[in-house]
Amino acid sequence: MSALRERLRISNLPKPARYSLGALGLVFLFLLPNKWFYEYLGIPLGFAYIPLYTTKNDMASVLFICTWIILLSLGLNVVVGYAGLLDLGFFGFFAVGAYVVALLTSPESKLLTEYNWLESPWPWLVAVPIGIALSLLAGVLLGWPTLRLRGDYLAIVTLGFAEMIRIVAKQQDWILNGDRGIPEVGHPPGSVGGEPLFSFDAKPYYWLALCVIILAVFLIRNLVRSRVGRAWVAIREDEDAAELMGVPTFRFKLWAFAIGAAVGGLSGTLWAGQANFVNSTTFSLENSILVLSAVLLGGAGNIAGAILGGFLVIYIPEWLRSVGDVFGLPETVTVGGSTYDISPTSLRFAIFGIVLIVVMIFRPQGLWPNRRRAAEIQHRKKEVAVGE
Amino acid sequence: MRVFGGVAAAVLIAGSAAACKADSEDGGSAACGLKIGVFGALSGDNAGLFVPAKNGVDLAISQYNEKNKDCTVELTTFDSQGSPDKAGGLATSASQDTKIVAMIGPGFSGESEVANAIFDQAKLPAITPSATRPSLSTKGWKIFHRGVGNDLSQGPAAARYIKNVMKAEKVYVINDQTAYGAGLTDEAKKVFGAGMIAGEDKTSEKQTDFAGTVTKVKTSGAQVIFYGGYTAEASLFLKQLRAQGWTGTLVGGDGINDTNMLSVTGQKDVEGTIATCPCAPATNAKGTFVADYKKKFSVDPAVYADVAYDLANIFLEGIKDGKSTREDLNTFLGSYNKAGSASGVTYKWEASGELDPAQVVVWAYEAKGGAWVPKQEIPKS
Amino acid sequence: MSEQPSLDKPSDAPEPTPSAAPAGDRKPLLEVDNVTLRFGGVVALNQVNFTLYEGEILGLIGPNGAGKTTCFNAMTGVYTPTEGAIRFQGGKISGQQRFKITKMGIARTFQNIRLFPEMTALENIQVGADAHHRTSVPGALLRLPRHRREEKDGLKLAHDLLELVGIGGTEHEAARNLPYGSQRRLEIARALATRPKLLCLDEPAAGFNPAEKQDLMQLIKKIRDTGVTVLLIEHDMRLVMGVTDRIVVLEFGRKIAEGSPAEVAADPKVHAAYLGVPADAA
Amino acid sequence: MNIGELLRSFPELTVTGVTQGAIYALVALGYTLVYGVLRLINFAHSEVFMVGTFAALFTWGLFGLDSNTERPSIGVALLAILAAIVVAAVTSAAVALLIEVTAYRPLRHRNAPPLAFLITAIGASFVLMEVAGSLTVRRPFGVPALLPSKPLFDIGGWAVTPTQVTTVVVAIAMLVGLDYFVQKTRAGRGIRAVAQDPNTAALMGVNKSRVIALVFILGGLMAGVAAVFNDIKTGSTKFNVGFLLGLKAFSAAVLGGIGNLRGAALGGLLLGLIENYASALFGSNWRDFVAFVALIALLMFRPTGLLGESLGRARA
Repeated sequence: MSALRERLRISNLPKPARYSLGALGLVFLFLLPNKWFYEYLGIPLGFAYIPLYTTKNDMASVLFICTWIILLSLGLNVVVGYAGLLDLGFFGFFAVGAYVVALLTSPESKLLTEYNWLESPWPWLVAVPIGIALSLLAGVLLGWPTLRLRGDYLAIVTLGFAEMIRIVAKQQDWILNGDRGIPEVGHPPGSVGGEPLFSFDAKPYYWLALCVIILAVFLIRNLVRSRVGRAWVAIREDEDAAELMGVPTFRFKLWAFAIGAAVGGLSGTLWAGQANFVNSTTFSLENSILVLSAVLLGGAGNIAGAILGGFLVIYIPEWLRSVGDVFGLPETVTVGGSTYDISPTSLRFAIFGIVLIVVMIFRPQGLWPNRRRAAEIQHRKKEVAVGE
Repeated sequence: MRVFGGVAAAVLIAGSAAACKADSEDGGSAACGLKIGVFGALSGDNAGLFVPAKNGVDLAISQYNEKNKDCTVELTTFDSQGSPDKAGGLATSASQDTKIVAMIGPGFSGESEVANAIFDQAKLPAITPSATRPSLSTKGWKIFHRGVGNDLSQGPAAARYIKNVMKAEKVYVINDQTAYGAGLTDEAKKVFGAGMIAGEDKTSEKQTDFAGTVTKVKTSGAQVIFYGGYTAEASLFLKQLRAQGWTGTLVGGDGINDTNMLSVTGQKDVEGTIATCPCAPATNAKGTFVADYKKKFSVDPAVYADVAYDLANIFLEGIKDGKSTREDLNTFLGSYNKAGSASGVTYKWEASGELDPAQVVVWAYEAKGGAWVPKQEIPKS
Repeated sequence: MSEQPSLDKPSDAPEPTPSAAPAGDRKPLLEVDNVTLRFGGVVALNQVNFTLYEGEILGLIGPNGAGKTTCFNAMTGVYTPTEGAIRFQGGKISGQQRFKITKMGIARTFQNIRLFPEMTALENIQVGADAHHRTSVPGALLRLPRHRREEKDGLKLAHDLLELVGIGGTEHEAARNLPYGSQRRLEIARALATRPKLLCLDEPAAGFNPAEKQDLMQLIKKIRDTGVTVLLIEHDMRLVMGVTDRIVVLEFGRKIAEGSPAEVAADPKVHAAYLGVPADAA
Repeated sequence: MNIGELLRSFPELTVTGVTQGAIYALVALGYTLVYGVLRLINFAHSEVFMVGTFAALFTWGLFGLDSNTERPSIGVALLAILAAIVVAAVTSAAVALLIEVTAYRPLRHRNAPPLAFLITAIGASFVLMEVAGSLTVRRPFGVPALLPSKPLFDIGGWAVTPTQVTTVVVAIAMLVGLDYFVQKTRAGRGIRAVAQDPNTAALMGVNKSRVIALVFILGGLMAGVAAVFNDIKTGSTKFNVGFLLGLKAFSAAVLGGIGNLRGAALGGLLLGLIENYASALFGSNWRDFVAFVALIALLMFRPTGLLGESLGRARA
């Protein structure tokens, strides 16, 4: 793919050029949610339409969703992509992070109103580390007994774990308040000219999340390029051989789980800060599956791939909402007296499903795979061996 | 990728030139080309509960446009899939489109928590046809209106019906763990008192197998079930109860007061089932609504379609009256007082956005011969 | 020290072969003590006894299914003996976690190559080198000094080992894409990176041509000369005879002979069991 | 905990549990067959099942039966059920085969990594579910009442309705038939051979593609039959009916030991019972929770499920 080649070429550039290119890229990312930016670029403005700008949904909100999904896929990429542990219930950790923040920062949390554990809501910033820590703990607690299980069994156990969290969250009379949820969740601090910086507008949250992603990428890269990352890949490649080469496999698998969980929890805390309201409907299994598709669509075992995948799984369906506007597609069709809704809005998940299949058929290693992994698959193609 | 570089370069120069703000959002011809938004689950699992409402609005607007060909109103949909985490962005997007002057929705209570806060900032008047969580009217939102009675009116009324009219001795209470279902049963339980409740259980959305609950109901000996929840589950549940030979009566709220309940459960099994509704029985006008709806969408109107139709017509009436801004329409709602043609409810709002309690009449409907037949108004005490 | 088993030497070995170190100053490195291993009803190893001394090259031979690889697996912790014990430098191995056994100083290669196929040659060796590194997640996350030092050391070791096994220049090739022979060598390098006291090679010459075998013999000797004890499972008699100091012969899970290559070659029991098999005859 | 509730309704919970378990088992077989041969979790199997429920509904429509019609005579009812079984089984099998040919086969030809299969499975599942959702306007559809609701017999509280009997009997027949097919026939031997060692099987002249297609068809057939009885049992169907049931059936397959046919049957049965007992003990809202706890606890002690893996060694 040309993007890959381009990347390679960029990495060949001298340092100053690379840094300024990186800086330019960052500025671009920070400008993305602004409508005027697209207009300025002169991208054709049709009937209040800009091709990249999502017309049916607030661009900043879409981008914010992208960012927290990207964080999730970064976390899951550690677990699935690097350590090779199939986790189907990753959204559970997101739920832990989100609920911790909601419980601690909302004045309507049952911790205040019913149990009187807290005197007053805590600030968001204090709740975030607690949320991350508890997600990490949840990862360890889940991993400790289950990481001895082999691949697909691990998958169903993690899936069960996420469902269990959802079922607990669903109980109306329990602390998480079920479907009624917890409103008035705290926001990040900071104000501009007396107005709180973080309120309903998604833009500041997007910028904040962008910074968090940059930090997360930096830290995960440190890990991946160290003994830890090598241990993970070794475990993924051949767990027994890794153990015989002196890799404490269980410990590193647990670490992968814990780190993935912590990043997932972090994503949850950010989201809760913006969402203002947390209830049990968000934590359905579909979301875990969506994040997994993000990782594999982008390219497992590659940070850039996880980011690309996380962006696309949100952006494609959201963008498809706007497509109907652009091309003036019919919304409904009548066949034999019955009317069917064929608007891209309602079919967008079907379209997304087709995209998943097509991408996997033509790029089984994902859109932006790890170079080595891609090479390996090319290699496998040549072999006569029968697929597993 | 080359584009990427170009874009990045352009950004640098862009810095100062942020001035080209959004193009002509002309305020000229006021009441034409305005938009009414519909906000709720249009895809995803809960779409069945809100698509009828969207259709109701769609019908109202197309009828309006038919009569006012020179100055039409446009329908804009916001598909939140019913989930609060998607609601924020869509609400922001709706707020930013200044042509949208009115909103029907959000459909569910959860997303309402998120979206209404944003609408309130944007002063965008919203009437929900279906979110019945009582606390929504206590948040201080000026734009919030509820087109139906909340859980506090319907739950106790249903309970009074079971207790005083049906004179049941034992009732089995079930809710589906949604905000709506749980709210309804919580309020109803207060009326029943502990002695009357033969047992309690909870179902979940998307559940299709109710064997465990059916068994519990049967062994409890209760002849009346109060079900707080929606048709999707209630119809299956009732059907499975009947298949296991249960002969009692199921009582539910407006969540089951739709034709799917009749058709999915089947005439024989559903016969005698009671659904309460904070709406008066059909007027003659309701007849044309059902026929029009069926003509346009090839299906029978389902839950909240009539309410949404009426609510959309209220906004359209305001627009016809020359109320072309959000503020004007919100004021218009404040003083509105008329009966809706499809639902028969008189729409008159309190300052909090709740329907005037005097207008909230709760009626009991009985499933009889393949239709919901009005039985009686439930006494207020 | 004179506590080495008395049964071992005197009766069977009239005079030590020149290449074997004299009995007196040899320290036992690994003792296989009456090890029996059963899988269900099958007895894979039956009361096997032998000792490995520091600095020697011991060949473990026997016909197919004699229990060589099983013995290997017991030594590296893959299996736990049903009876008996395996001691390494006096400490018991059986029941230890496998990565700890590696850390104690036993490294191995595999009969069917088991490299990490998607990792580069360099990274494969680095994984081995990591066995003695102490950096964990916090250190790597924050790039603490110890982490940087260990990375540097590991990288240097990896480069050196690639040179040692003779496949320098393949650093950034994915292991999967290396030619077969290089993969075998890479496996040895990876094992050596764990800084073993004992290196167990499981049929390292399988699929090699005579010239490659010759190179391998040189390599094994070179490794021994760096102070690493070598245990070698091999089918190729010429190679075994040429490189080992002593040989242990297994048949049907029992030890049937032990001694210098010459003694073993002369042993009628070995002839009957093993050399009688025409294909492998020396 | 409500032990009184459990004891009071124990017979009925058991009977309904077994019935539910029979349906789980049939669907679980689809997961287990495909897993046994391809080591692939066929996520789209739930939608194969969903299509079956609509095929059955359609068949009954041809009989002039809908949810409002009176219960037909026993003869007509049995005929309608039989017809629905045939139509649904064939439809489901066709959809399963379609998924295999369009989504999985191209990947196999390219030797894609296992996780790529998982994603196409998810994609196929999205497509089927969303298309069905659009076609049915996401509306539930009632199923005609076919068999009488009066229990066939009632001995000391152990009452069994005709629906339950039919479900269990047909399920057992399908299970036995499948077991026989896999154990005794030539095609079945092919399946076992590929499951055990694909390369050797290929060398021995087993046509792998054909075996894989066969496995998808068999799984589809089972899912189609399960769909008919799920229709009858729950009284309705909807575009997302497969999602939850698929999840449960997959759990059942894992519970029994994925890849193991008898394990799938046992796992389905157990899961059905656990669920029913759990809803009596803790309330229906904890039903799935208990089911997952039981699953996880079991895997702790038997990491490869109750009967262990392997389609090839199905006798184990």
